[in-house]
Amino acid sequence: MDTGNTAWLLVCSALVLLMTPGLGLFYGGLARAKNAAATIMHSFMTIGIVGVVWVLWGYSLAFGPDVGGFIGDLSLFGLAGVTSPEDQIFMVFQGMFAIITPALVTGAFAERMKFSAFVIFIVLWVTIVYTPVAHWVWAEGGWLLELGALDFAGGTVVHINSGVAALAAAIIFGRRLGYDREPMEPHNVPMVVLGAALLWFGWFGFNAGSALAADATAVNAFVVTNTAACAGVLGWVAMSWIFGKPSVIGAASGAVAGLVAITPAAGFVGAMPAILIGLVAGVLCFIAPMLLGKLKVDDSLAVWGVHGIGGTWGALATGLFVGVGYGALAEGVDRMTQVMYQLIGIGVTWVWAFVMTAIILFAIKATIGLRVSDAEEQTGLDISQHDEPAYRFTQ
Amino acid sequence: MDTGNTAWLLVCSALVLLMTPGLGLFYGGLARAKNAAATIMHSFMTIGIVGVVWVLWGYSLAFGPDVGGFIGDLSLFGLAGVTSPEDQIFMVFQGMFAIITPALVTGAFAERMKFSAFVIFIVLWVTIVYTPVAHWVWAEGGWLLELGALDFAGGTVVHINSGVAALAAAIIFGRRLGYDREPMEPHNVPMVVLGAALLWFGWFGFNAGSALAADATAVNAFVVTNTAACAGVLGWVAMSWIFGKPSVIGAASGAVAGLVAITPAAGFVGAMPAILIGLVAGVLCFIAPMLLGKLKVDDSLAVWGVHGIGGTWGALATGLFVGVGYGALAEGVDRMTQVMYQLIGIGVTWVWAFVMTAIILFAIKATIGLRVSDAEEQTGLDISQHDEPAYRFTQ
Amino acid sequence: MDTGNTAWLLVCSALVLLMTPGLGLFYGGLARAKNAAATIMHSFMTIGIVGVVWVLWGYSLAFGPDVGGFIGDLSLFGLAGVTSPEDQIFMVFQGMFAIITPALVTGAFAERMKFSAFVIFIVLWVTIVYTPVAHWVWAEGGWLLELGALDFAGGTVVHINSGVAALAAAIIFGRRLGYDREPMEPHNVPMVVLGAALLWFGWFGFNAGSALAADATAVNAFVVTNTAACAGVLGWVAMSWIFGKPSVIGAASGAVAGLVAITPAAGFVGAMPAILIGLVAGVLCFIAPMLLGKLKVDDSLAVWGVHGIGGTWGALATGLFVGVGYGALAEGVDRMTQVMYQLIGIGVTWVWAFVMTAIILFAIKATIGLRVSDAEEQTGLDISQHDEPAYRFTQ
Amino acid sequence: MKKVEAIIRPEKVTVVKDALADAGFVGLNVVSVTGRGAQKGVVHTGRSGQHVVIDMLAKAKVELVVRDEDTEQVCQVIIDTARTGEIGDGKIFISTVEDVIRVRTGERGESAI
Amino acid sequence: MKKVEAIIRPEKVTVVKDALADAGFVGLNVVSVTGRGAQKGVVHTGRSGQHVVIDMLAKAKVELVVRDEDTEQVCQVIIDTARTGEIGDGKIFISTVEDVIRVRTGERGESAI
Amino acid sequence: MKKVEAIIRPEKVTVVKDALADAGFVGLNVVSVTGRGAQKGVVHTGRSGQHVVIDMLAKAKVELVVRDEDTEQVCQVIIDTARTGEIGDGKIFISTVEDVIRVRTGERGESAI
Ligand SMILES: Nc1ncnc2c1ncn2[C@@H]1O[C@H](COP(=O)(O)OP(=O)(O)O)[C@@H](O)[C@H]1O
Ligand SMILES: Nc1ncnc2c1ncn2[C@@H]1O[C@H](COP(=O)(O)OP(=O)(O)O)[C@@H](O)[C@H]1O
Ligand SMILES: Nc1ncnc2c1ncn2[C@@H]1O[C@H](COP(=O)(O)OP(=O)(O)O)[C@@H](O)[C@H]1O
Repeated sequence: MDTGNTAWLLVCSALVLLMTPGLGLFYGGLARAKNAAATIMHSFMTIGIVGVVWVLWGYSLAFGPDVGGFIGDLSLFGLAGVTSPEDQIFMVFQGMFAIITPALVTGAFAERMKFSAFVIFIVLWVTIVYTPVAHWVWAEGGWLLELGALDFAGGTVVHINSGVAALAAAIIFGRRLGYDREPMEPHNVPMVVLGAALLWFGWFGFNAGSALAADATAVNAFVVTNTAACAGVLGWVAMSWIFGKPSVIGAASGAVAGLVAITPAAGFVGAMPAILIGLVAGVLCFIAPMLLGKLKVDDSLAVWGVHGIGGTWGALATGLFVGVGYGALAEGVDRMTQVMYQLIGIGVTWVWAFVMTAIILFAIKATIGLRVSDAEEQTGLDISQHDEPAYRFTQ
Repeated sequence: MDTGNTAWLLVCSALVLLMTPGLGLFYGGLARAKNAAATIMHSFMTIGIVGVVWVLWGYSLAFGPDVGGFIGDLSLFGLAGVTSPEDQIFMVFQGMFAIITPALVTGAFAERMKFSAFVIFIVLWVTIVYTPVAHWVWAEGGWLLELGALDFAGGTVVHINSGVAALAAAIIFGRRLGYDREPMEPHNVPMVVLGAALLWFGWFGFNAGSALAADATAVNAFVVTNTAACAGVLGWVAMSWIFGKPSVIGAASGAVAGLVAITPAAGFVGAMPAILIGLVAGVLCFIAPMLLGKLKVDDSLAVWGVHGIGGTWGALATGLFVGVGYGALAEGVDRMTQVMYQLIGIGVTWVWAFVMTAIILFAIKATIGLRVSDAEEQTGLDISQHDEPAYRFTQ
Repeated sequence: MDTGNTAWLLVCSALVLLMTPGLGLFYGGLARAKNAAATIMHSFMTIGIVGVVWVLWGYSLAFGPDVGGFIGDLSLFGLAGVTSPEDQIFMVFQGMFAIITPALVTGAFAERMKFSAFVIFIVLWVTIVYTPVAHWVWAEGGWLLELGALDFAGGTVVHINSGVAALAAAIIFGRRLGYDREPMEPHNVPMVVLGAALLWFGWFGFNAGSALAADATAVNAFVVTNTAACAGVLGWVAMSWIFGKPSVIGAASGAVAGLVAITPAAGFVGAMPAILIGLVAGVLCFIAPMLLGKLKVDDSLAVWGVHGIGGTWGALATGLFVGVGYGALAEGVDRMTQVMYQLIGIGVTWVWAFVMTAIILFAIKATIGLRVSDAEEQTGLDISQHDEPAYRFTQ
Repeated sequence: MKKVEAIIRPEKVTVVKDALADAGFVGLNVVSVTGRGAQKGVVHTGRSGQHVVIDMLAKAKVELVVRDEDTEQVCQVIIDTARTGEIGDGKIFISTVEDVIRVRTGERGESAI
Repeated sequence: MKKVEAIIRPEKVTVVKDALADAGFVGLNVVSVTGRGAQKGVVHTGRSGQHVVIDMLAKAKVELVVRDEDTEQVCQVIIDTARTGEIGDGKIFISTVEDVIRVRTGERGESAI
Repeated sequence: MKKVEAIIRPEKVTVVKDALADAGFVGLNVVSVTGRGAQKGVVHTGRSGQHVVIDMLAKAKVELVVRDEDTEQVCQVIIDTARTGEIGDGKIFISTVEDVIRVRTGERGESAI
């Protein structure tokens, strides 16, 4: 095995792992102080849970021998037969994607979910919702791959999937107490920016690592990833400025929006389209949550707006711009057809993520329940769920 | 020199360097606000001190030409003759290990040590306690290496060594004022989680880098490191849940426990044993500090419980599971013998670390003294030692 | 293209990118709480702005076909023709340097600059001030390169350039309200240390990456970078101890000072000179801001003291120590001549940075103005410029 | 005029302040305090194993100055909204304020409230 | 002796305390509070789209105990320095303090102020 | 009933509150304040070189309401435990409280303390 590629993929895996605590800080800073620790816990705990689930059955379901183009079988349970370094690297790299995707969803029900319900949700969601989509898009024989839909680093699998799941969750959970009456402003702006910075840093591994080698495609993915992130910052900050004052949270959110949108396109477009993709993402992801707000749907940390809409825009843009500046349309596929393929991928993922997530949540709601009591919610999840206030400055 | 291996080891060295500030944040968040800056300073200052000591005489003592299997000579003083890139990389990579080990110890006397005494302690400890053990285990001719004791990435050298030193320190320093009367709860949970995340991220360099090449062993080490960390999270959180509520600090601590335990085994076991090693570590490292608490020994930040006990379990587990899923027992060594070798390594390190640390601390106590005055301790070390409160939110 | 080198340079680019948010946290922690978010925004926004400017025209001006040894032409506008992976990597790696340099300047006018003016300043400064100097020193045909001045990783281009620009800014902006009357102490020490740690971590990419390959020079650069940083910590802490108490902020600042000073020398000296370079930097950069303070010039976050003076010392030291322990004087160049070349590089950069920055700032001052109103300054920039207090702990 | 100082559970601040506004008492201040009372606090086990009784708990102090005749009503509103019946509900302290000045206008006395 | 409690805009604390010192009133305390008053607060749009009225704004409470005869002057100094004329300038409350003790010396009464 | 407000050094809070509990005065509140007094503060050199006098220092305000007859004892306990003899020990202010209500029960007067 080539040492350069090995070094590269191991580093990328480490970078993607770092994204999830980064996400925890990003979300934690956006939450109110009384829920800060609990919100971070959602991300951190997801690492622990999915990290184990993945090596036990998750990897096998996603990348085990194909069953009807729909899912893998269980023959790789417990990594049986996953012994070659190549397989192991691919397994652990993919595992990091499986970890962050459910963690992204947690932003939708932040500040009101019962911890026990959360644990069950993560196990079910990654198993039932995530692994099939990962199989469709990336596994040999996966039907979306066969179809010809392009998703370089996870626009559908990771972002649309989590973003739409977040929409379902926001609707099913209902609004936080005091929504539209009390301020629910981010409690720690530096923490939000730090989280966004770690996400950006890790995203190089996420996108450039998806080339699965230290090659020209990795280099291009790296360049467009950074460019789109920068453009996303400009887009969101500009919007916030138009609607009020240039927002710091907006700069951080815009970077994430740009990164989300470039994810499926990173291996297929050059830097100029990347600027456009990022800019538009910054604008769309600023508007989307406001519209959702008008419908009084409480997607606490704007997961649908950023990942659902940003991911959808990115998947579409991949079809629109593939080959511009880098890459090329597949043999004998014209742009219209490609865009069609992209729309199919988008549509199917939307429906799948929404329906399956709803089923899981209703099941949990019917059994142990999803939300904490009103008193617990008012006290804050840090104390009520974990007995650990995030901060104790006077002691 | 192979560019892939060079790139890999340089990156790993950078990752391990990052672990020490990460540790500072982990410890700093666990401390009370009035000692937060001082606690972080312990880790950061250790980087500065050991970083210089290492290039001057530390590396030579640890890896210079062997003297009786016990220690290196001073012929490499000031890196004399350490000119080849291979030697330089190995030197700097090892230097990062020498930096974090004494930093780990500082958690035992947090919130009450005099800064001047701290500086002297670090210089003496890394020179007298650390370099010999590093020599025994990793240097050509080191007697534990010759014996056949396995320690892939530092279970004995780093974790048992620092953890047991911490035990000695906790006993000799005595309890913090108000121990058992005042709450001494972590003052900043997000900071603790951030610290744990940086430790986890850096640990990939620590363990996978210890393969000293971007090869199959590095890949395996990477996989089991991540798996054990995840299992550690589950183990500790489960325990905290049984004894109360699922703890966020516990999730962070559990990750560290799992990482500690897998350290000596990372190159010798597969993913399934890694889950077991991590889970058990999470449980043991939760219980150990409570027992120590019963004895009213104040190991402020539970260094002995996590690194001493976790490291001991890991070293033992290495013997128990070597060859399961990865690696193999050495030619003509049966498992019993291997376990015996491991126990010898463990036992010797325990005695060495405890006795030598005690001698150093008593010497300092007898001369300039170890603890700050009661008034200084009540005021907090940030103000009394550094004239810098960690936070000034109203200014 | 060699996979090892590709992996290495991509990782280094990611590391350097991470430095700028790290700088934001470093600066943000040094600022007062009411300006924390705005100060971090300066760094984060700079990433967004320069990231786009660079791919559009910045790279072309700096590294496009040489025009009279002074600047590049615009033939690479929009990365036209920058298609080979080699070119793309170099472009993105250099882009990260272009991002952090103006971000460094922002520390000089922290806590009082109008955000709109800030945005314009960044665009102008990176275009007019940065790209030419980068061309002189690093581009084929650049006159300082031709001359023979040595600057391994950016002592002149990045540090003297930003540090002297900071001096001009501090003078032109004038003092903050209440300077010399109110305390303006760092509001968050852990954040400062975290920022310094991320800078240190990223600096490995900055310096070792400047070898542009994973080779012996990269290894040496890595070793001396770490050594100088450690020595810088010792130098500054010692000084703060002599003048009062050992400072935690001082440890963090000392690390940065050491890193700044070793930057131009990293490929030309060994570890022993590195200790000296770092130690002296720690001392000089402690004294310099105090002297500036005596002149009542308010360089808010000591940018001139650390980067201007530290960078100057480093550039000079490069001439003094080149070849000691590593590297060698160029064919037929004796040390005096080399020192002379270094002084020319230093002098020219000082004049250029000071004059050009002054012109830009006066232009902005004459048009939209530089400073916020007194009321806005008293309220703090977080609220007055961004409507986002950095912290909301009681909500 | 009277100053009403109510020490209540932090999580009750929102309901109390909203109820007061509905009752026509808009002006008020809230200060975060740590308090000790009959509610002896909870036993914690620190991560390093020690058991401690945390006797100081986070409370909020709601302060407002009102006309003498409004005092009773204000107290009633607070009691109705802040009570849980559990130990730790807190206390209300009533004292006299001699004069009130509105900084903006310099008005004094009741009209300045 | 009187206790003067002034609730003012946080950004005014520095000028107020300096003016008080110049007028010879050195001893004082400042507490950060969140306050609600006629100034009905600002409307914010949260990142997740909802619009909210933030009615509690950050204020600072400056407290000092002074001799009866100094009360008027102290209030005047505060009004002069803290006023902006905009709603939200705050209030001053004056009440009686029966006794003051200087912890260090045990002195009582006015001499302890 | 009297309200005793003691401004003391933050590091003294623990000893003071424990001593009060031992003396039978359990109920109390602590607020963190920044205070200025004869203790003129310390000179700092900022990292960017300027020298400043920090006149506002962190203090803690311990507040408790007690029966009139207990006032002296409470003050004595505070003085004994909070005094260092150095400037900056702080002050105790005593004022009258007209009524106390226990939110939980609605009890009034001394029995509610
Ligand atoms: N004598 C007192 N003076 C000042 N504050 C008090 C006093 N007694 C109680 N408090 C405050 O009231 C809070 C609740 O009192 P506690 O006795 O615990 O509950 P309850 O009032 O329901 O009996 C305490 O946490 C403290 O903040
Ligand atoms: N009745 C009151 N009791 C206590 N504090 C009050 C009262 N009314 C106002 N305040 C305080 O004064 C501040 C300013 O009052 P506000 O009515 O907004 O402005 P103005 O005093 O200029 O009319 C409020 O934020 C609140 O902190
Ligand atoms: N007139 C006053 N009103 C309110 N608080 C005061 C007053 N004078 C002093 N204080 C508080 O008491 C603290 C200590 O007072 P100081 O004069 O410094 O020490 P000492 O009381 O020992 O002379 C001050 O920091 C301030 O918080």
